[in-house]
Amino acid sequence: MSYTPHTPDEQRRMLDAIGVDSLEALFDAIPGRARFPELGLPAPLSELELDAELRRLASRNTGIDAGPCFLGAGAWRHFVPATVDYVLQRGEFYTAYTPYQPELSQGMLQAMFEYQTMICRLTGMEVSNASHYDGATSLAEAVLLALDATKDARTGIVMSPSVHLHHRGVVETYLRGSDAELRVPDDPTVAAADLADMVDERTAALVLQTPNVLGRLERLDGIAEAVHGKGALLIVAVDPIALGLFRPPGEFGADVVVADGQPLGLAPSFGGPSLGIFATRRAHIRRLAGRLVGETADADGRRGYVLTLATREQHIRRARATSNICTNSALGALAAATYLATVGKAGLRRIAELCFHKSHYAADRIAAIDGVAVNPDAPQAPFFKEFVVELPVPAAEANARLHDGHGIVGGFDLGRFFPGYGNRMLVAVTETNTRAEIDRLVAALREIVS
Amino acid sequence: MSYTPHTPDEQRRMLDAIGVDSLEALFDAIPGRARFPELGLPAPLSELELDAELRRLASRNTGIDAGPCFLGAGAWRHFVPATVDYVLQRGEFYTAYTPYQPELSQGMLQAMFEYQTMICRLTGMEVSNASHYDGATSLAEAVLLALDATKDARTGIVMSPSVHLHHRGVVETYLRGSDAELRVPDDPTVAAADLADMVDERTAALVLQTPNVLGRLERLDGIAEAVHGKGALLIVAVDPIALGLFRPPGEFGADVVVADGQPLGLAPSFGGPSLGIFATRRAHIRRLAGRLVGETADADGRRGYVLTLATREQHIRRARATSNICTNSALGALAAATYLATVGKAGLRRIAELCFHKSHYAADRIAAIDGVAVNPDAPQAPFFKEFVVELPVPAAEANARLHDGHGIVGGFDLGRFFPGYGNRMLVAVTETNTRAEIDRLVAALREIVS
Amino acid sequence: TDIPTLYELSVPGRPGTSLPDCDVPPAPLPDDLVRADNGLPELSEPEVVRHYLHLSQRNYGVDGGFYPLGSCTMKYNPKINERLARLPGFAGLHPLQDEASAQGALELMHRLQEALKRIGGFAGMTLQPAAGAQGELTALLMIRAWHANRGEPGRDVILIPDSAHGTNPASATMAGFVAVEVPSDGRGNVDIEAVSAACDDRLAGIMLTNPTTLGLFEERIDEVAALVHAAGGLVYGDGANMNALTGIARPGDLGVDLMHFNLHKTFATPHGGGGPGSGPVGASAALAPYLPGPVVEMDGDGRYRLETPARSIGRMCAFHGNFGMLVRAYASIAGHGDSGLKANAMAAVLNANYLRVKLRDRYPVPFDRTCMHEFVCEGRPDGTRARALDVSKRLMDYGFHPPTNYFPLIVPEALMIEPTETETLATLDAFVAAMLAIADEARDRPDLLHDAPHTTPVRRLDEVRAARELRVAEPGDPE
Amino acid sequence: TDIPTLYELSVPGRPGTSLPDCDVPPAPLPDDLVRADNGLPELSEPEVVRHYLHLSQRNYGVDGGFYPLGSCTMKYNPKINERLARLPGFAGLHPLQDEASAQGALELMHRLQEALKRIGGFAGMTLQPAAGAQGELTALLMIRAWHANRGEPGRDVILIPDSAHGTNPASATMAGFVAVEVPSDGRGNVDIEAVSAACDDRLAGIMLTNPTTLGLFEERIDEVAALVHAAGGLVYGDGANMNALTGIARPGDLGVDLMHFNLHKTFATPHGGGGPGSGPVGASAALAPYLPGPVVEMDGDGRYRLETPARSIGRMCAFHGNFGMLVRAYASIAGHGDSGLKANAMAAVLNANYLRVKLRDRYPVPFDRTCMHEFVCEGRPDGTRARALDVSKRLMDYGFHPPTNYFPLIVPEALMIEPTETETLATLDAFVAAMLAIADEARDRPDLLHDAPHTTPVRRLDEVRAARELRVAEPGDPE
Repeated sequence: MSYTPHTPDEQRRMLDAIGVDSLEALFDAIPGRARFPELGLPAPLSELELDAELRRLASRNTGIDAGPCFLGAGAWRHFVPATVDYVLQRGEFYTAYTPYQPELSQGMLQAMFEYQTMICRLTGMEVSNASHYDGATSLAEAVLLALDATKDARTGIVMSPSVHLHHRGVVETYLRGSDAELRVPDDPTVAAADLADMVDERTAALVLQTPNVLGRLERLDGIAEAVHGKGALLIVAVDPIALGLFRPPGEFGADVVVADGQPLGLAPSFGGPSLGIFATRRAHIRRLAGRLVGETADADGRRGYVLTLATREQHIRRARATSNICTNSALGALAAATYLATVGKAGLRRIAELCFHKSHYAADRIAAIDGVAVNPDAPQAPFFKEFVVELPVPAAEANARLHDGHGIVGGFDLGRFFPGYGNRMLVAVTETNTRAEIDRLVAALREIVS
Repeated sequence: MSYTPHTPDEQRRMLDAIGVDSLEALFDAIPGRARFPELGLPAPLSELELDAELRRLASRNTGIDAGPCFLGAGAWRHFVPATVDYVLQRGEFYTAYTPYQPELSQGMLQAMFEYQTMICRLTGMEVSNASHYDGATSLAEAVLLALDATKDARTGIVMSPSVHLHHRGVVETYLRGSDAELRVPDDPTVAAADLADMVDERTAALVLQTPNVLGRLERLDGIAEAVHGKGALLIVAVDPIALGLFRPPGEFGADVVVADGQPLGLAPSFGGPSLGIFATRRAHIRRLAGRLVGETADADGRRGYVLTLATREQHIRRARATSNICTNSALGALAAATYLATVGKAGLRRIAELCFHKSHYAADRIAAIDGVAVNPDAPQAPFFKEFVVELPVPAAEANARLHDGHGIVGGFDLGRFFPGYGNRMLVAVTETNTRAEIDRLVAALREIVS
Repeated sequence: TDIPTLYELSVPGRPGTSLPDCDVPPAPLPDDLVRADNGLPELSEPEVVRHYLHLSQRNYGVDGGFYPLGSCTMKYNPKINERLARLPGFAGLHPLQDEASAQGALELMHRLQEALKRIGGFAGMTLQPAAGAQGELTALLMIRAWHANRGEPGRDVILIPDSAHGTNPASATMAGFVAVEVPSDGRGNVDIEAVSAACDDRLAGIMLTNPTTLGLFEERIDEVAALVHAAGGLVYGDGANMNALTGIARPGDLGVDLMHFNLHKTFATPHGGGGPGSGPVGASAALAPYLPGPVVEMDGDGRYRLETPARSIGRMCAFHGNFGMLVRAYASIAGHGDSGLKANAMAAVLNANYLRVKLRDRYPVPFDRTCMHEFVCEGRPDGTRARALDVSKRLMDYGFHPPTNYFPLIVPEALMIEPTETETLATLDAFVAAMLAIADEARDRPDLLHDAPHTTPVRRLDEVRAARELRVAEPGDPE
Repeated sequence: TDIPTLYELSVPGRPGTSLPDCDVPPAPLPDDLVRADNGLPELSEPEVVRHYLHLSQRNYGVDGGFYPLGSCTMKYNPKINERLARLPGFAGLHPLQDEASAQGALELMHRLQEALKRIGGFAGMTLQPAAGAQGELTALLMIRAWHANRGEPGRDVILIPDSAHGTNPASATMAGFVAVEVPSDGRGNVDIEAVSAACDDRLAGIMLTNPTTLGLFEERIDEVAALVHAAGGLVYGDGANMNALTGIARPGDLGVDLMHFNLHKTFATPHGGGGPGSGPVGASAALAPYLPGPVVEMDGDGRYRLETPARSIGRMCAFHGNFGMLVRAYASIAGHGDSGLKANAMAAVLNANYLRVKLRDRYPVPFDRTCMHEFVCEGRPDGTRARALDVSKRLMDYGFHPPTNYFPLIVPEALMIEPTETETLATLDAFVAAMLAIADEARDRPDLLHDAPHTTPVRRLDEVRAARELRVAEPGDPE
């Protein structure tokens, strides 16, 4: 498979114009000992062979469309309107670079401007950037923003233990270059208000997630006031689907709202590429990491869009940039924008309602199984889309039996995240799960625990 | 699922502008007894449900990509470059109508002009239309053209018995409206020269197919001269892949060349939509059925393309049109054009060579099985891509065992076409079949007949 | 600027697609049959992609804007349908596979047959015709066979209203009939006296488009059907305009014996720049045995099989019809159901009437009554000398595709306008504004119309020159 | 004319996507948490499709034309790769599934790891970084951890040439280092004296882009690596320009300890209008234990599993990296093999040198020696007062995307031109002709440049106003 177009004759004419004898001569500057190595890669495949080979590899994976699936924990099966991929496959979009030349990039720039607007409305915030890599890196950048915004020697970050563990891990990695200190209590059921009490005058930010990694909706009333009272910021990670129905963190005074955008029209794709959503207050706009699109006018006064506040960014400010981010997830943001525009106001609300009702139906039915408990630590707390099931057997064993005996992909084994949670699984139910699928799961669990 | 956009308020404003009270009132002209029937269709599905339902139906079909496949007989598994579907999915192409307004349709018109050019070069002819429905209807229109071109009371059509039986069937149907008479000898192995001898002064055309329905390449030398000597036309149906490597009917004096274009980048899709290729001599251009694109210039002298010779067509000439065809297979022609442009001169030749060599390898190996004969009626005749395998058991039985025991889709049961051929199958081998697949087939056949 | 053709871009020896090495020993080629040059161009894949992207940028589809091309029903083509038709279990299915390995496809076809029967009010249905015109031919050959079977092979006259599509008379000729034109009356209906006069023992049938190509419901349908049936003829319905009637009225209930559907009009399968379409034909119980084969039947045990009807006229295309289009149409119907199909027809009729009343003061509407899904006005605003073609070309400068021009033939300077149900009020209002602005221009600056379009990649093209020079392929001899 | 925004198109109450009925009994909602309005727009699906089609028509991608944006490597994105990445077995895979049900994906990742190791000359590889800049940060955190683990946490200086991408110093800062700039010498290499002077016990390492952003092979790579290593530092390679070196030289053989690849540059995964990319990092045997986790390991029995390296710096993103991009990059590498990758690099370098010699008489090339895959010239032809920005904007009128402007910073009025290997000679010649025509215009009609572009949907945009007004969302309060 090759896409280089030159004929031998053309190659000769070009070498003559350059004034060298051979292609090899173009590389004389390279130390001879290292020049033209054997790489030892497998023989090249034609398109026909490549197609067959990758189909073979793909067929060895069981995708989430293969049967009932109740696995979530940071990536979910959601409805993706066909419009999304139609837009993504437009070559004008996906084969373009970052819109440095706005006159040739108005399409992507306007799409990003509209994305920013929709994210602002959805989160209740004032400014959205044009994307981060994923929810975890959005969160890490939010923490760095908070450290920057509260420079008066604040180095503490208080984080809820029910923030997604992988997202916490990325924050930890990103903080390796600083002297900041991450404080996370052990008990994943700790209340938000108790976390707010941990905020002190050395704390730069409190980080919460709602719905949290156990599916629980946190109540945010009064939290921002308490955190702000200590001079710190409130960072809230959310599930963007929940924002179709539930009050956004912006209403509760959050300073930064982050999310993983995968539920908004992106395939799970073994975890990536995803989309990092990042929204904040206007006060922090010059601390924002990543691209930002602004509206302006052209020489004739016509409306147009450009990348703006580039002075924050690495290609201008270099070592003093707000972040090193360059390539982000523009196409993921385009997917999310197309998704949000397609499902619209009523659609996202409806999808959130379906997730809510179906997950509650599933929780109720599972709770009725003898020996099984649902949300054992907080049976009355509101939850969304995901809930904890405590079994009399290890979750890993239950999952294996669900898969092998019933063709069901079970919930996430919480023992992978929390010590002592080996008998607990996080069950995710979305608008894509039918009642019949849920009933199959319930019947299978009943059989497994009996 | 609904794509109507009106809000109740908009609907009201529109009704007011029209001056009626209700939507129902717009239909007062319809006899009351028949107005607003209950159709009794199933309840409507949302996109999410529709997707699940059609995936379920699709999963009950075993496609040709599911395993080794040696089924052809008029539709084949061939390599389709990914460029083809990329072009087909451009909304500017597939959501357009027939290019009646050329200023807004230059893209499709130029693509069709280029298609016509490539078909002319490939077939060795002078004029190609912009498509028919499929190979069978192309052939039927070719026969009608011949009847029209030889009006001096000629009503006879001599057709080779080794023309695809379904294509012959469509010709028979199309001739139901005329007094033409189709003469087809019984023996599918009859030589082309003997068929030419059947042409007399009442004959409008001789119809041959090469490679024929048994895979054999017909030798066309001298045929056109003999047919023309009797005042009739020579119509030749071809496999367009074969034209990548073999001399085209145009070189042998054919008057019309037709083909089914499915091998040129179209999915088999359970038989349709396909593409009817139709090329002829300039002398017959005013008898041509279907759309024809011509080059011209605009008011400023710039090159452009239009539909031309519309005076042949039904929307102008009505009852005296050359055909009733209107909608044809423009998108299929676009697929074929993209395919031909992508594989190009060397590529189509290479694909044809691979089909040739692999089918001969398969034939040789199968012929070496005890009790099995390959091309029993003409073991020395040249063939392309397909060949006849005579088994000691019924082909249907062998196919069932190939499928159930070996996961192989076997060849076409020729007993469905020819009486007495129940033990014969037509095996198709294309560039998509690997040697390993062929060897699997050979081993399986050996087991079945032993 | 010009887009170079594939052959102008071609460079001898340009490496193109990579293909697999030959993994078997080569067989000797029959040298006398091998050609030296197959005549195809030589381009790299990136050049091919750019070429077609550039061409697409010079093409206007309904995804790009309003396309009120009357009688063509340019409604939105749902993106989900494209995805469904490409599922490997559909697109990868071979037409000659064992029925056992294609039960899902056969079930889909069976469901579509049943749905179309219910929508049209018919007893039998074939999905085989590849387009509307082929559906017409199918039905006419069935009419022919029916009369022949009843011992009346001499019935050779088909009545066709003067407002009919050209395919109607062309199909009648292909089916061996004599097409006899019937005038329209002052309300745009078929002239009942003329029909009556033609009702003799040569009458084979009548082809009725309802709604007519004027966009009007044929008000005398009951009388016409009664006359024709009484005379021993059959009533054929041209279903091109069924988008106005889905869930509103069933042609089978109105005396229609046979009718084709255009799936690419009524059920939103894409037009593809000129096809592929699909033209299923429905038939009354009496005519059903004549349908082309195969059709899909369901056995008692729920298994589906292909079967040819008892008195079938034969086969209309190589396999089972344009299955890919059947998938899309089935998806549309399954997504809409009774209520959705009815709502579609109502919204289409609402949109058309809205445009009619907004435009009729400047663009005269000759048969001005409540229209169905489309209407025909005269494209010479306010009695100016502007022509329908000028108005159409000028519309392009406003970003709209023109309506159908000069059809039906019975309206001078006809503009046939069909907005379809998927267009918004905002789009309709923008179109009205453009049409009214053009009417002003026709009065004040007629040159603007005459020289239009001004903003398209090419200006008005010389069709006479094209027909005279007949450059229908690039120069360069065939091998 | 303006394209209305989604909110301008939105109509209250417009029906949008249909969704399933709720098939379970509804649960009581926590009313105090429910919002009244989620603030999204209301459009019909056809409106959405048209909107994005219209927007796409205002966007220039490499599928639409030549895009010589230096350092960004805008080569052809193979269409087959898009299809492969969308296979249900890849796109539909959940990142937390049992490894047993994802063996094909893990095998693909393992093969890609191995291939990248061979291409770069490294002992270890992580596929996790989501982009090149994240790859830089990854490597710098590894350097930090390595020094700390060796008991030298005080090494806090990273040397960075003045020609480097801005991501280099920004990443250094994020990783907690002090970025110290090193000048370039008269041949465009790093100034060896300056490096030598900085080699002290605060030295953590150097970040080298090779070929440099001048498109030149760093001729003193061996000396630099020797100096840095002798001083206890590490050599980090910025792989942004690896498209010149695949199959030509392995950075690991040239003393590079760590390097990121840009799969979206070197291995033809699409840029997506600004991402997603993918920035795998290769490491020498000494550094490999510090790679972020998880990486894919193969067990003795041929099964693949995810594992975190012993001294891993931790996790760089939520799951296993941008898997969809890994599929595409793997497909590119598998399709090319040794010979193809080498041929790519050679053709890319051939194309760049061809443009260099064709343009240098009018556009001065400051470090004029044989370049690699790109070169930098001054965008002020013949010493006119034209600016690089003017030349760039004027190029748009000729149908070309401009080169990179004003980078690297060490060349005045820099135009950084990278043609890539997939462009034809005909395209290069057309680009040269445009550049030479613009040079003439700069002399004869400077206003043409200054007012350019003239043919784009918008003219030159006011970036100062954008930064002053900061309209970064449509007006309308958040709920």
